[in-house]
Amino acid sequence: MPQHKSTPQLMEINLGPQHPATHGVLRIVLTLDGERVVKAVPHLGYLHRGVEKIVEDLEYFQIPPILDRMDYVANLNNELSYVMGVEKLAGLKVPERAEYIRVILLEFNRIMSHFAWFGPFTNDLGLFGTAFLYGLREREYIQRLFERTTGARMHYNYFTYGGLRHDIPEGFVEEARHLANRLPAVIDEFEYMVEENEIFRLRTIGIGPMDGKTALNFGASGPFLRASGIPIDLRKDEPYSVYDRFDFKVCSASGGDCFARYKVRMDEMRESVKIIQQALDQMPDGPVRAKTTRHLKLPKGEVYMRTEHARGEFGAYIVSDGGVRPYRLKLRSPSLSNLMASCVLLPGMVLPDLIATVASVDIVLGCTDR
Amino acid sequence: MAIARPFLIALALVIFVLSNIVFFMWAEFKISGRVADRLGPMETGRFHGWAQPLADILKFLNKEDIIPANADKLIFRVAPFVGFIPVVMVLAAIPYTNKIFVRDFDIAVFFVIALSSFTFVSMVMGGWASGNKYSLLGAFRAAGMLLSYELPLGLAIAGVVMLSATLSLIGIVQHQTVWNIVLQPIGFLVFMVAMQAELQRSPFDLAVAESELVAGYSVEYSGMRYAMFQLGEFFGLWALASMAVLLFLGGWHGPYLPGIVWFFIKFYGIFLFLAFSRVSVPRVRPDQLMDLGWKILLPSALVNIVITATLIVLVPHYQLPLAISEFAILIGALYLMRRVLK
Amino acid sequence: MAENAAPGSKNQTHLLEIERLLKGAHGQALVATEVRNDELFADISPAAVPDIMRWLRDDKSCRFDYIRCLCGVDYPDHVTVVYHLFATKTKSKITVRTDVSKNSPAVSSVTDIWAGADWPERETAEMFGLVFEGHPDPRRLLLTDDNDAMPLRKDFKLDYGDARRGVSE
Amino acid sequence: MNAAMTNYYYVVAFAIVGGVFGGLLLTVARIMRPNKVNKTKLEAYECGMEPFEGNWTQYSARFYVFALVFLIFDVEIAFLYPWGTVFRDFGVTSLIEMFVFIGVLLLGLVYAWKKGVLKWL
Repeated sequence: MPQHKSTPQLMEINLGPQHPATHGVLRIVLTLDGERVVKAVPHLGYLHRGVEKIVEDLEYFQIPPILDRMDYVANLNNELSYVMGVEKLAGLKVPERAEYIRVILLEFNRIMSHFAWFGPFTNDLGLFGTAFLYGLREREYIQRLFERTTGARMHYNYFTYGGLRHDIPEGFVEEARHLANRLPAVIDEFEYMVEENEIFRLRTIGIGPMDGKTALNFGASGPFLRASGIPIDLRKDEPYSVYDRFDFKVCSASGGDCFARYKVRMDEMRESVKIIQQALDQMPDGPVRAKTTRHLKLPKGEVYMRTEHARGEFGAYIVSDGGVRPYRLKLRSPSLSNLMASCVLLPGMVLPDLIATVASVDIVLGCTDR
Repeated sequence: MAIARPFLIALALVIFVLSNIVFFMWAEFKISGRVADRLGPMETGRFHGWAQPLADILKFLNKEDIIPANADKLIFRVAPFVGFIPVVMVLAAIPYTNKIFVRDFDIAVFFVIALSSFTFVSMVMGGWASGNKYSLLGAFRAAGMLLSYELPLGLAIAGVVMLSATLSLIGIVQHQTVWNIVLQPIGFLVFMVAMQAELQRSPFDLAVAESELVAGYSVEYSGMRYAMFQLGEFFGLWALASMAVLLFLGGWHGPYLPGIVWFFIKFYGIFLFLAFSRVSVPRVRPDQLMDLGWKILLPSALVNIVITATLIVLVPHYQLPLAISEFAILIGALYLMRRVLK
Repeated sequence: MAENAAPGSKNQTHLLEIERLLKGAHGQALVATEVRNDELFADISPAAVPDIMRWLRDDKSCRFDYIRCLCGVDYPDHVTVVYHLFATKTKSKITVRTDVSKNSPAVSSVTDIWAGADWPERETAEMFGLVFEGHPDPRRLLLTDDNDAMPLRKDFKLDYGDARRGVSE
Repeated sequence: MNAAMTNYYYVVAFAIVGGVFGGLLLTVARIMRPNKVNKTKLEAYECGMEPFEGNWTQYSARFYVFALVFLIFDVEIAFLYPWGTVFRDFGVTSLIEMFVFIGVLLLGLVYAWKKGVLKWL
């Protein structure tokens, strides 16, 4: 039978900004041939709030709450790069106890973020609601700990240069330990829920594969990069805070497809639990905040501080002119690079695979657009 | 009176089915809620949100009805009726016991299959007429599914027809001294899968595909017109779940309890299966769906027919050999498929 | 902290070696270099960007194969474009800075060297009014197409209305 | 009226009731619902953006092949049902005849499969 050769009429269609599967307000202009994607042009900026400009008018102590609003799923991870950069420029020494509390909260935050990824991902695959709410349920337990600790539900504003805003509340350690002990079983449950499912496997294995070299060239980072078989994890490679004192392994997977990305995140949560348990065991007593002034003046200079965010490398490039406000604060968002990398995968895919691939990248548009 | 009688029966039946549908909706809310580890509706009507479906219907009635400017207005208006009327017509052919039925059609099987596929036609019409690209993609998918799942559904039933040598649903049930699920496990499985596809239930809800096509063919439909599509789907569920009970599960046969009770026990068993499968599996991709339909279900249904026909003709007491060989093939095939998919 | 590697550490020696090689290969284009805190800083002239960048990626002692961050900083008389590079093998870091004059705000694009520079370059271009020559897709990234403002330049002032009343200077 | 005619009289009655019922729902909705359309509401939905031109496009050619294969098998089903009700009266002969019929169609399916036209996307 001769194949149809004449040029097909292509359909140009907006996917987003108001679409159930674009995780906020990503807009991709698709050119479709039937359901096959011929061209995919992402348009960003629908959540652009000018964070980098706003912070230039703020003093150093006022900035963390703005950063909380960037990646609204892993907020504390956003704050860290910035406060560590300020500490480095100012030469502040953070008390040990604060470092440990930071690590505990950061890892919990990472787990929360991965839970908040897992749910929507299965939702985008069409498992409507079920796993989504399981993810959110577990997130909620951790969220309560955060609320009790920081006093806020989303925009914690808990890290500050020199340590933490205030000490952890009564019973924090017990509750954190209880949560950490509970989590491995929960993660097993999640894996059991989806991994044994043939349709889930059919929809994820081999979908949207990215090889390590391309991912690296595109500046991808985090679980997205590690799923492509490149075990780069800043917690291990360039240890910051007290991460060099913990025993954990960098999770990576080969294949670089949606399933690998899922698997890496699941494994990573287990490692996070390990870190939390170790940190809880080693946590010393003492103050949680170094002596600093409110209107801190940083010496003239610049620093690029990067930390391993839940989504990848989160960088804060602070340029100081010696005043009380940053001269320039550039925020390197992991979502941006990962999204950029994933966008080269899209042409040639079919629509459902495109949705699965974009969902597997774990973008948060607040972080991408800033 | 004789002229008015069918109309009254039809009205009574529609209202009866509708009240059941209200219960379906509530049950689905609660089941999908409990499966997802939450309560589902709890407020409306005080007791476990029993009035939630009614509130939903009221909401549909109150919604503004918008027909997009560049829609094909006539087809846009007609499409919900094309989906709704045939499934109401199907009700005329479905018996509930050997005493409670509307009419005993001698080609009832044919009739039900033919009319229940109108759902797809309405989707294609509605999706195309909306003048929207998402609905158009949904319509493509609906058309593809219509083509691919009509065949396995029909062929799966052919085996049953061969066993009972009649096309009347009452005749088929009366013939089932042994339930057909025992004699026709392959046919039953194919029927159940094809049925889910016909009903647009997850994992085959591709024409709607919330996370991909927003709402598929029904993107532009709002208010009561949209609700009519939903009603049509629920009526279709009623028809096909009844068919599953009548063809494979022995209809009203069962010990101790009256036939009508047995019928509805089995019917709600099928409904529970559908409700649970909807919330426990992700959606398949269109090409996977087509592959399943053409490359697995269709050949299996043909194999089923060949085995059934051969054994009926060649073996005098064919029931036991038929059951054994069908189950053997089924288990072997499922094992092989699992091996391949792993 | 592990951050501040002692002078003379393995990494430090490696960076000094790179600094020496860089001076040898592109000495005329270098404005200043410095090794501080386990990181190499190099100020280069904008004309030399493509050459030096390609050299940094391809030279076998450097192999900076990962671009972490690309951004601009606005100064009164010029815009500095800052590249943060990283070598995944040796884990060494380099910060390359180049001052682009505001009169002819053009600098060569590095997207053909690191694909990861694509969107950051687009963002920097629109935020500072720069032109990245040779960029394959020089559309705006975050701003709307009709927005000609250069928001991250210092002469662009935010208008807060009453929102900032009472904030101490 | 004979039984078959009565049956179809019932079917028509059900169809009319279905139609009237649907119409009734829409009429009730028309009375209850607000009606404040404006230009933006009447636009086709495309994720909040103004739609690109051309809301109708061509069908894929593959679709046509699918439809052909479908048609053939649908005809087969139409033959199978009446055959299924009577085939035991004719014994092995009818069996072989039907197998030849199914076999030919199956060959067609295998041919289409091998040719790769059973690929949806």
